[in-house]
Amino acid sequence: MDFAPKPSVEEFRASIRRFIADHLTAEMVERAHRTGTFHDWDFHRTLAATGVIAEGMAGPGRATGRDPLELYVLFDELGLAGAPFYGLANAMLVAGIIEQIGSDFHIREVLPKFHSGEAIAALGYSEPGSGSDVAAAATRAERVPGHPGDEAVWLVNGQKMFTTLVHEAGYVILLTRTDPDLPKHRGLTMFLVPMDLPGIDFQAIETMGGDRTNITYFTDVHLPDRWRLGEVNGGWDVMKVALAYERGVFGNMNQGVTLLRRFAEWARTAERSDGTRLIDDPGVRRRLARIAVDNEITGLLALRPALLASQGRLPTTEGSVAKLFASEAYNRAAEACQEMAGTAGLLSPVRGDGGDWGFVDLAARDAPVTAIYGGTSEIQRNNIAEHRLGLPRAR
Amino acid sequence: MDFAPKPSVEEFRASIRRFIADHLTAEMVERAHRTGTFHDWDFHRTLAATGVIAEGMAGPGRATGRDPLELYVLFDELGLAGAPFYGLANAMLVAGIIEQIGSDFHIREVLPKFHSGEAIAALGYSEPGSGSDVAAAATRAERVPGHPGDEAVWLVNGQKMFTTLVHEAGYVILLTRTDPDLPKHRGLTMFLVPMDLPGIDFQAIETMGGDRTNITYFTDVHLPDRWRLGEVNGGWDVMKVALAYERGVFGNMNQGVTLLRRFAEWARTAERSDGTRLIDDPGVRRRLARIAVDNEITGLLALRPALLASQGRLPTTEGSVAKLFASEAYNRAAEACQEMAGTAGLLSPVRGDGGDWGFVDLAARDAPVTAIYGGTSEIQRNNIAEHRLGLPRAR
Amino acid sequence: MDLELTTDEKTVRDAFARFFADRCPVSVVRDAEPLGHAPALWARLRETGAPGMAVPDKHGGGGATALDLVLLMQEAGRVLAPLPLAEHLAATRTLARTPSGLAAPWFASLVDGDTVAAAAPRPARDGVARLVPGGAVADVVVALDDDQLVAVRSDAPMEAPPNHASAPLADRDLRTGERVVLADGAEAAALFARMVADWQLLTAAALGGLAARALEIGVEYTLERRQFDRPIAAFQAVQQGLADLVGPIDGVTFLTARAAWTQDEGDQAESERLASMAFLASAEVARDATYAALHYHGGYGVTLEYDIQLFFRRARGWPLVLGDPEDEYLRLADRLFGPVGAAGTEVAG
Amino acid sequence: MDLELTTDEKTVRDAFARFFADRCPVSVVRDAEPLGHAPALWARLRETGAPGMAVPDKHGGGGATALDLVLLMQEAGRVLAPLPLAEHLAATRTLARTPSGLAAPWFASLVDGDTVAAAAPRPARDGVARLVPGGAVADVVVALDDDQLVAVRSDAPMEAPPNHASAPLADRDLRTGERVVLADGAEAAALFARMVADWQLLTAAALGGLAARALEIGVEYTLERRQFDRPIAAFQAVQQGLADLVGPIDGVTFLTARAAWTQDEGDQAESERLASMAFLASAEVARDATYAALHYHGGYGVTLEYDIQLFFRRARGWPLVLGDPEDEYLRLADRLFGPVGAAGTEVAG
Repeated sequence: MDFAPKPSVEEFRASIRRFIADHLTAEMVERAHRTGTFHDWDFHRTLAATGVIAEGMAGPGRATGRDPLELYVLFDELGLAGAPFYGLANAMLVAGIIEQIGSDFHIREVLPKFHSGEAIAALGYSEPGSGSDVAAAATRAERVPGHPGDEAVWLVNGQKMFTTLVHEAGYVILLTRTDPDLPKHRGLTMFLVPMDLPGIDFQAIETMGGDRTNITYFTDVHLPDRWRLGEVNGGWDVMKVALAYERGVFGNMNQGVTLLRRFAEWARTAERSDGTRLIDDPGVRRRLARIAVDNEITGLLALRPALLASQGRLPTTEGSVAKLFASEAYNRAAEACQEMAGTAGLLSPVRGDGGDWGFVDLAARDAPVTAIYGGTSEIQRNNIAEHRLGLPRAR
Repeated sequence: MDFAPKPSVEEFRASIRRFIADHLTAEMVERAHRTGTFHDWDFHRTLAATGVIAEGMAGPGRATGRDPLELYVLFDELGLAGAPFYGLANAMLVAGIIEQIGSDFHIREVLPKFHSGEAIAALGYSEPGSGSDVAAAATRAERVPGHPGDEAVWLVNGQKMFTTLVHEAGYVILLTRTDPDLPKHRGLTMFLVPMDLPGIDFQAIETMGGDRTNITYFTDVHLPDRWRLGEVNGGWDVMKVALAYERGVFGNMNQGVTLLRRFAEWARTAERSDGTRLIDDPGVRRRLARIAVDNEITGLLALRPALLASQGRLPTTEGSVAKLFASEAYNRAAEACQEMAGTAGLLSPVRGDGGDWGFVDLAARDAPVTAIYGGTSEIQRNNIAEHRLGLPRAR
Repeated sequence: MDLELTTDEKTVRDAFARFFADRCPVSVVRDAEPLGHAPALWARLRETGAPGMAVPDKHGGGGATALDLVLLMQEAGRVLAPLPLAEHLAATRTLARTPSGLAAPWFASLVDGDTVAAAAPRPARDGVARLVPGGAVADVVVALDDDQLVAVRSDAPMEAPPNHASAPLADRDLRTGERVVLADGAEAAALFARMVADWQLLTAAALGGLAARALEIGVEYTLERRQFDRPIAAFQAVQQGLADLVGPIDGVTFLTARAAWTQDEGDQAESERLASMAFLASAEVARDATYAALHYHGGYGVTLEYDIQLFFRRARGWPLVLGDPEDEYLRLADRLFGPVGAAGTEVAG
Repeated sequence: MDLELTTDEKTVRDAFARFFADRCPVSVVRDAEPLGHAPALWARLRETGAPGMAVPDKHGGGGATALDLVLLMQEAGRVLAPLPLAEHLAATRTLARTPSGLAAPWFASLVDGDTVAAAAPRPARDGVARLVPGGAVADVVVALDDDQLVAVRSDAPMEAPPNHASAPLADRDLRTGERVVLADGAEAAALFARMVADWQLLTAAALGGLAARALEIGVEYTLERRQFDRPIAAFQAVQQGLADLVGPIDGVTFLTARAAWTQDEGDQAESERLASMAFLASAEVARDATYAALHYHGGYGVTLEYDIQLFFRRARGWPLVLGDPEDEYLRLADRLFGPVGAAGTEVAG
């Protein structure tokens, strides 16, 4: 075992920190929180200009590209700095999928837009009727009868839920049902859909944690076949690729670190009713130390899938293990911080004043969603039980 | 709502306390812990002589008898005093079953022995292959061909697990399979089996908490039909009666009360390494207060089924709700006490020295079984989910 | 001994249940955000006499038992009624306990509900009661100012700092406005402790109602929401999580009622101890029940469109105005084991 | 950066895994109860050189890295090896850090394993080290006696008070017997802290191995045990309970290794901080994993016939010899945030 940071990765980390120091402004962070849109075009395009999206991720299917560990560090640092990075994560994810299974057309026409930061994408997997059960997608894509020899055209009808950033996106990657008669996982087809096609509409959905997401409606959208990703009825294979990218690399699981840091800093100045400092209260100290232990473990578990990928291996359940632990620990930490802060922990960030108080309230509002998005804790436990512990499938 | 204790119940409680003060000796308690046999013939017979078993429990099917609330108090007080009461609980349970569905023969020949304290019974429900799934009992009872007109005789073969007190019992109440071709719950028949029949053997099983239980073997036991309880293949109906008695009345769910009382008493004299008293440590105080809250809730929840029965109503899921909360809370309390006690909490009771130290170790060993016996916490949650919350059956 | 409501108690509960069902659909709660106060609902409530319930008949009030008040608060909690009700009831009950409170010029107006009062559950510092629940909308604040228990009438700010529960919190200056001293010294401390216990009791009841309703919402949603070709309520993991909430919710319901009953029976010390316990346990189960119910909503749970997030935020916001619950556990320990350094007493509980 | 064992490390681990598989079946653990010491197993272990591993080569020891010691202890923990191994290793490592320890007449015998040592993880009081783990069987005890770190050779009592873990605990008088002063004053305190951190690290490793094995036992049992016509491992409630243990077990494995690696890299302060964390987290997951695995055994879990109760008791008994874990959290807080009253420092972790 070796816990020495890889010099190349640390060098990259230093460059990311410099980039953040140079380009991320307090105003960008504030605007993201105020609007709930965790994407900033200026920041995104400046970052894309460094080539980080174009370089992509090295891996078994791709000799060149960034070390997955560096990408993990990228998102970790962006997260710790509070930078709006959702657009970056989606762009890199969809660029990766296109590289791996896109057509020449996609690679020629679309990929450069992601690489340059000109466009970002939204993810159209979930539907009102299918959240955890993504493969139950019901959004219909039917082949429109046409002249033989013409490019096939699909008629798309349906709704996608939790299409975060669709209101900023140039494209949405769309899981559709093309054959309802085939078994659930076999009748799906994936498309890359330009948002400027007629018939696409969306509506904002606000959340308790302040994030904006959207519901997106597809009504008689005529979609030329060239926008298809992968095989007809091979959509689940594309999903698997997408999930493999998503799990463990393109995220930020160490939210507890920022929370602890800010809380401990605040607790050094905050007074209890008897005039003593919060940080000197044994009950507070004990709870903070416990959060620190959880953070240490989260950090190591979250590193593992990236490290495996960096070694050219395929992470399997390691992402689930990390995500389950991280989100449950973050919920424990948010709850403890809210209780320790007492009345102060109730005060919400005042949007627009540029101040940064309210981090406890924000964490308490934000934590629950981490145990839901990207697969609920129950789904992660099922996955671990079945694929790590070898227990029989129990649905 | 009315939280005033019923005068008749409090009068009975006072009489039980007097009885305990007069008849329960330290040596009886010590012997029970030393042997793991929580039954003492002297204590049992003296208690039976007060008429408490013969009086039985008043209820919908029985106009006379003790208020179920008084019986709840009886077991509560016996539990708080550390009296060995398992034999009493079993005797009252089986006496109740006999009264309700026994034949004239049972009522004439057997019932008086339970009433007088001459005999106690063991419960033969669980088997090596059926614990939570009691209805899967495989112990076979087959009708032996005989002369027409003679009393039928059953040939019994099988094993029963967790037959606590079988080594002291005159009878074992035995759930058998009489028709393997009928659906699981329909092919069962209950018997009352005299322990002196040839072919019955048992073997002690020791437990981590110090309780002795047994496995009981039935090998070609010839059992005359007069020992049958209820209808042939009607054994599950008898089980339901038995479980109704068991749940909530004949138990002691308030083990946390004794634990807290003893711990707080000890913590007033115990010193921490810095010479301060354990009871003055804020971390200890906070945890003890939390146990006190759980105890208060346990007490109210545990009272409810007895109170319902006392009002002539039939408790349904109330016993499950109480048992689940009580056993989980007791486990939390035992864990907290063991941690608070530090090294002292590791020391086991030294059997035979009459001293009473080791209560923390004992609680830590004993607590886990409370979340298992009488239906695991998972079984209780299933029951509550299905019958209280109206959720679909999920097995 | 009876753990069920009497016919009379059921009548009280049903009346308030009907009132809130009619007058406080969730749209009222939403419309009242962010201030967390619905004056129209309060006006309706005045018609029922509820604002004066906590004051004895002989002083013009409804003369309600503590148990009646608990029944009222449980129903208010179930619908998240955006009113400073626990605060008003605790404050008026306290005023009615002192001659100077009864003599206050606005006492009758408080009983009538024309004027709103708020009990500050934490002692003031330097003459300011911080983040008083109800303080943003109350005309009168009852608070402990150093060694005096005071009632101060001044202009309600009618705005609150944005907060987790969308509750009408505000700092209130106790040294400007019309100040009535209710008690001094040890008497003030005792009356304050009693007021805090009343507030804890009423808040516990509201949290118990909130938790019970959150569990119902969780059950309803999981029965209706289908994933993997069945209602998610059919998954054992979901069932067991929901089943775990029943005991604590039933338990706090009984415990809160017992605390109230004990006050009605006149055992003040015991009632204060039980109120503290009921408060702590109710806050925990409200926290856990709303977390679980929200979680089982999946992604929908955190959207503002669904009601469960309203419950989630109030489950935390209502009790935390008293501060860190660990501090309350320590105060409870003082009641149970005597203060730090005290000689042994029998363990209560 | 690599979270997997190198080939060399795998060789070390596999060698010890084989040793314990061959030499320490569960019958050895059972036969060693109640004292919790298996001299024959110790004799076999001497043949591997393990007792001297913690001592540098130049002093005649095996010169193992801290990580090697962790690998040894993980395997020892998996089989519940009834030996005072963590205590002996921590004690000998400490002796080798001081000239007087190296000069002790029995130093070579300790390295050889002919003589057994035990590190007392809590400071002595009035010259007596209380309930020293391994103290019932150790010839030499290393302990902090007021302001001196001492090694004392005296007769091992060879009996222990009956205890939860069937561990060879005993009080040891530090002022009779052959006493070697290893260090005084601040140096003694620093060396003692280092010894405690070593003991925590090694105990964390043992607890991590114990927890991992307990989870395996739980998985094996639930796959085999059938109820309601299926293995109980097919019930989602059981599955989710088992799945919850994986993250904490993997996590403490990494954290313990990182603490060891950090010591090997020479960052002592950081390594002590990580050892404390690894110790606390391992104790918790060992507690939770053994509770769950025992619970899923149903009634069999608490019978002495099944092995899981052996794991359950040691999961609690091994770490609790250090005392209340909340006190250790407070000491950890001192490392993280500075002592109470200290001015601000950057939060580590």
